[in-house]
Amino acid sequence: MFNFEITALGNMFFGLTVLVFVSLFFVPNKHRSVTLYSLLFASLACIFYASDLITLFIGWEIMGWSSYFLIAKTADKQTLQKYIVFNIGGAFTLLGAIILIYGACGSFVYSELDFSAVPSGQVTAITILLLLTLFVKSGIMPFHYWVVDSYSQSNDLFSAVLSAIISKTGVFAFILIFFQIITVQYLQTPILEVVAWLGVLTSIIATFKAINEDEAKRLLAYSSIAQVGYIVTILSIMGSLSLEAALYHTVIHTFVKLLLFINVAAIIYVSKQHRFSTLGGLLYKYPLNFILLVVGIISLAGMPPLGGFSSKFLIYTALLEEHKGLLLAAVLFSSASAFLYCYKLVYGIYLGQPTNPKTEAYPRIPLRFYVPQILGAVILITLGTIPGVIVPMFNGILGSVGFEPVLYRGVFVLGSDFASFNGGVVIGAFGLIFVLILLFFVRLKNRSVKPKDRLDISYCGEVPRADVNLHYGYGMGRELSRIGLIKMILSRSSHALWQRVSTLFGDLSGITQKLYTLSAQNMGLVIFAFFTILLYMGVK
Amino acid sequence: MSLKKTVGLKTILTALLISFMSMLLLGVIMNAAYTHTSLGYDLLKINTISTQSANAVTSVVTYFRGLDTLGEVTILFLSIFGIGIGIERSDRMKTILGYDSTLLKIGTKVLFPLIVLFGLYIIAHGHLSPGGGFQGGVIIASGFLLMFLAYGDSYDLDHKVLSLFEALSGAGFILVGILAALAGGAFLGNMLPLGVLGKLFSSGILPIIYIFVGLKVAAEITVLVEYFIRTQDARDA
Amino acid sequence: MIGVLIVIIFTALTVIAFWVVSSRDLSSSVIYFMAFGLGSTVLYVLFSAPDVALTEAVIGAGISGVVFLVSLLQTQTKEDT
Amino acid sequence: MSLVYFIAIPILASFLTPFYKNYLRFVSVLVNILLAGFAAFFYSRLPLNEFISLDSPLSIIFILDYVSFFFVSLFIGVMLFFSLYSIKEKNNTAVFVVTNIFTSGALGLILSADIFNIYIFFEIASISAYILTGLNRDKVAYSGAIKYMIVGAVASIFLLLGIMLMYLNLGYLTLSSIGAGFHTMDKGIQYLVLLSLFIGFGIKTEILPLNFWVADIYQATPTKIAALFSAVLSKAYLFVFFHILYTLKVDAPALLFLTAIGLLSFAVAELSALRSKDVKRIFAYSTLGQLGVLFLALSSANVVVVSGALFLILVHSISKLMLFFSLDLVEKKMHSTRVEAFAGFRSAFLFTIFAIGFLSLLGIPPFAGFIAKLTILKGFASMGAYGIVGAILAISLVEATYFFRLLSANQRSKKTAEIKVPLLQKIMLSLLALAILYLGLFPQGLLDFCTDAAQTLIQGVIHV
Amino acid sequence: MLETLNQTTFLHTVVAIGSFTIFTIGLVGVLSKKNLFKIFLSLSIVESSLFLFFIGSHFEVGKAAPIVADGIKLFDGHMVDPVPQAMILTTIVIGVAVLALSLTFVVNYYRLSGNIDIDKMDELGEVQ
Repeated sequence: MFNFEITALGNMFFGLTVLVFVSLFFVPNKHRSVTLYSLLFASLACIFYASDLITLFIGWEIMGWSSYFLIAKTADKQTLQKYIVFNIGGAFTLLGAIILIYGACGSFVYSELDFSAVPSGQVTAITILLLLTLFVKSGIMPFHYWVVDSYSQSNDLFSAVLSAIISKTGVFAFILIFFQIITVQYLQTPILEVVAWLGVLTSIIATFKAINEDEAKRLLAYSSIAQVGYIVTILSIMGSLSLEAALYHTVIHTFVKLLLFINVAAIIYVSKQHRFSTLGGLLYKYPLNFILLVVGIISLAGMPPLGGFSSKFLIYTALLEEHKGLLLAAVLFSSASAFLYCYKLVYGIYLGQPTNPKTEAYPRIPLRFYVPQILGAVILITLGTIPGVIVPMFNGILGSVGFEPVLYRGVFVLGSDFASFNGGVVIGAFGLIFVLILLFFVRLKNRSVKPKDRLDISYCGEVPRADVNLHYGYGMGRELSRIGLIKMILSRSSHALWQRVSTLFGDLSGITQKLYTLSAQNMGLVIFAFFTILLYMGVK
Repeated sequence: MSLKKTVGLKTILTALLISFMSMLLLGVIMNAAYTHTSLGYDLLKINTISTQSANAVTSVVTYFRGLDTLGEVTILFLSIFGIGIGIERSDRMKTILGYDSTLLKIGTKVLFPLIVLFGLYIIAHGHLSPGGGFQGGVIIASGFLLMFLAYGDSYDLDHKVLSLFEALSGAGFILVGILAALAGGAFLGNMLPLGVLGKLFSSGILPIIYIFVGLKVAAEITVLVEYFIRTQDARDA
Repeated sequence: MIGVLIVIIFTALTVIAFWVVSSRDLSSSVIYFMAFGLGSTVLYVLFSAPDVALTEAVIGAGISGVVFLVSLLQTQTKEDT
Repeated sequence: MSLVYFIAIPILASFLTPFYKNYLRFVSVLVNILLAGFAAFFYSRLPLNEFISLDSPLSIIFILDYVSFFFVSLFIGVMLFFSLYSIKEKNNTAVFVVTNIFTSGALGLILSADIFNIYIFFEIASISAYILTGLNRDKVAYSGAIKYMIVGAVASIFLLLGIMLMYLNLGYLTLSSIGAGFHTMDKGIQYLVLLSLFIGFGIKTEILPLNFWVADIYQATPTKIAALFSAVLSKAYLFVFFHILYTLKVDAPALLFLTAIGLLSFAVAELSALRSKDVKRIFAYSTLGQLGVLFLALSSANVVVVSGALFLILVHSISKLMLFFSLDLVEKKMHSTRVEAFAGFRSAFLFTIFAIGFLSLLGIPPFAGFIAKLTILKGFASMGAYGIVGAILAISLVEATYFFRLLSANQRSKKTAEIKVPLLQKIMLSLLALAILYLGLFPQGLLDFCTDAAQTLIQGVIHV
Repeated sequence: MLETLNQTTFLHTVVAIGSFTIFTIGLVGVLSKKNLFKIFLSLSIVESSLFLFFIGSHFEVGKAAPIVADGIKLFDGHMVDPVPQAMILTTIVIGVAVLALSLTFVVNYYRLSGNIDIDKMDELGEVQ
């Protein structure tokens, strides 16, 4: 029943998992649940190295319920209920698809699955079921209902695991099943178009929701929905460059989210505050944390010198090569506006005026918090300078999935023959400019007047009082909602939709439940009525 | 309207439903021809050879379908035991249905042995004349009922003897079956000599089984009647 | 001859059954029930099934009737709603 | 060594109760161990036809083939577990006499191949169930017992009607001769006999329109007995119904109708559990749902699906034993089985047992429930019945909702009482949990046995 | 006319119709009467009607009881089939056993709850 096989695709995802788990091992964690974490790790290994659909499903389910029990240590009842209903629902659609595949091709093992003789109606059914599973796992709208609460309410360490690795299992399954098993020629293109647009829409909506968010972890949750939205969009293009772009972005996103979540976790660990409105001005207290966060922000927004830019660059070139102009415009719009919530994250925690006076009393951040962050920062910087280094690994995966490899021109250069850039040159130029500006500010710094205390800022006649909240920047998203389109996005939420579904089931259960409290006599009446009806139908 | 109050709409509806159902049932049953070949006639043919019992029904009940009777006796034991669980063995049980008229006392003193004798006769002649263990046992029990009615609280049953009696006869029934199986035949098979049809000591194992059954039924129905007549309060959990 | 007897007894049993079900006073419906037992014993004899007749007489009319009567006594319920 | 010892030994043990009034617990354990010995003895001699008393075609026949051996060993195992589990029970030891007879009734239902004999064992099992329902001796227990008796009486009326019409028009009682001659009867009578048997057994196998009384009975009876009801009683009736159905070689539209009924009862049972506030009733609804699935799978006449159903029967019995016995421990401490009480207890051990039970019932890997569900779905897929596959998965999603709501209720609410699980109970419950895990990881041995059993079930009783 | 009354087929129709009318009366009693005693009474009536039907439809004019007494020497065709009688004998005793058990339950229930009406039995269900 359990049979495994080492594949290039499996190696890459498993490598990411090992890196994340090992680095997170150092972070101090109140809920020491070794069994559940090892179960989760085993199930992830089981998913990535499965060689038949049943083993994949077993790993998928065990991951589902082991993370349920991990989240259940801190999350409240509604979140848990949302989490488990969606994840078990996703797992059951996956099981449904597996059973359909078994019905069509008569076996579960990947190598024996041949879709040539399968009627197209059945393939579409399989695709839709699998897409449902992947939408739930990667949090594509409207199935993201559970994502934000679960990520933000689970304990800080586990939300990093959730966002870095577990959301990637959806991507892995997408590549494995649509690229390797069903292969492109049997898939209907209109479905993929819908998937692409759903991905982009999700990222746009999630980005604006993130900007409007006041809590740090919820902001990061929305941002991971948006980033995975990009991956799903670029994957549905089904080209070799787009696959490489998706893989690249997966790697980048894993380490960005690892870095950001642990960074925020460190701040929460020392300040016990979640919301931007109660944080702020921690730059001078935790400078190293600030620098690491900036590295994370730059790659999250996809700005040039760091790794984020290389994956965004690949995504744009892939979209251009496939002539998806409109899609490219949408992706550009959403990743540009992504910068807003990146800045909000930096501003909310480190810049601006410290809101509560106790910032001085915050303890030092334990060194063990820095292990995953430094790992993330190092990888992001190396991928910024030598982006081509992991292209041969991706070409290995492309080959195993049956695509011809992408052009590889040395370690520094990344991109296809259509457009490419040289990582070394870019980081050199940006590095030079950065050093110049830094020198200029250092010169200015020793001539500037040091402020006596928190309130020593007077600006065009305003003299701040102690009770005024000077950290005005935390409410950055407020004025956005004045714009018509964004106001409509922010106000509507999937809560209403899913609430109606659950009340429907509740009322239905109310009715059927009354049946089960019949008196013995009415029960006798039901039995005899049922007998008479069947007798009449039979005798007629 | 008055009709609804006296008979009730629900009763009318149920009456209509059930009569429609019975009409359908009758329709189906009536136009089917009953079969003539059946298990019964085959058993009748071999009854004399295998059991030598004059009463074919008894030979079916105790021999050919002996297991049904075992099941039957278990059911009786089970329901009496179930009743016993429900009622506390408290000693201040008062007889509810007692008449202390001397005429009844004297009459019962005369009648009681006759009834018990008649019951025993019915049990013993199970394989010769109609009736058998069940009927005889209940007749004996009705004798005891008469004693309860006549003597009320003063007539006291010795429960130890009664339950011992019941246990032994039940166990005897099964042990006879097991002995038959050990002696090579099937469970409750007939390993004793069959004797001559019509004699008291004929048809091997049948009378023994019916005697065991009769005694057990007698003991149980007596206990049943005593539970009902004597119990005053149900035990509250 | 036997056919006429059976028809008469069956009609009598039907009427007794109706009384058992419809009579308001419980103890009288139990008495009707015993009568019903007696009637069916006679019928069994007519159907040349003596064993069943004896059983029905002793158990159907006998013990069931006693058990019903005594339960009515123990619960002092008279009227049927 | 005759097959009847399965029936005779427990009954003999209960007849001799006056001799060992206060050692009933140990006697019951001894009896069950003896029965387990018999089962092991007969395992090598499968399949086995045995004639009780005399002249073969005329007397009662007992049949022990693969499928009845499966059920016999399942029931003996459950009863052995029950008697061992409550060996320390000081008060109320009279229950062991009734459970002994309950065992012989259930085993009789499985082994007997004679329609009237099946009716006798039907009555034995039902009457012991009535008594077990009224065991608490309070207002609720008695009202549950009365309801159970009225509905049970209706069921036996239908069964009697079916048997009488069969004897009137066919003249034979043994299943094999009935199976052979059934289609020679007049069409109308065939339909009527099938219908009355279906209603008679349908009430007891708790199928949709006939199972509205079940939740009350589970609520009225003591929790440990409810485990027996759901693990043994309803499975025995289910087996007997399909044993007779396949012997009478029922045609396809009837089986299709049964499949539809099974699916409907699965859906309605799971739906009504959503809003229930009493954990015992929720477990009752879940049993009704699983019986719906079993009914659905057994009536498909496809060997793979039926073998999956047999596997599910075993897994469901084990999981329900675990759940009801742990609920019994909770009820002893919290004095109520409502959801609030269930949310208030603290015991890591019990929580894991509940979690394992729920996960296996939902058919979630790595527990044995998954293998059963997978085999059933694989069978339906190879039959091309994708509608049923979709329906089963959708409804088990509803099932997942209320099971996990119970889990999260316990995990995230304020704890009011700590439960210390005694050592014996702890060992036995973890034995069950290990069994489920083991079956989930290495199911192959049992699955092959289930396939042979499925073949013998579908082919019915062959004319000997 | 008297002759036709003695035919077996006529007898079987009389038995069938007669017993099923009693069956209907008893069943209506079970399903509509509110008093628990009345329900169990009608239940016994229903069972007795089934037994009457079964034994009645096995009887044929001119057939004797399956017992070898002074008159008849041999077990042969012109005896009534003994198996239904054996079955009914057992089911009557089962009927009385079940009846006795149910009556004790009703009595105990009445003593504990003071209610004898089936519709007022509200101890079970979701409500409390």
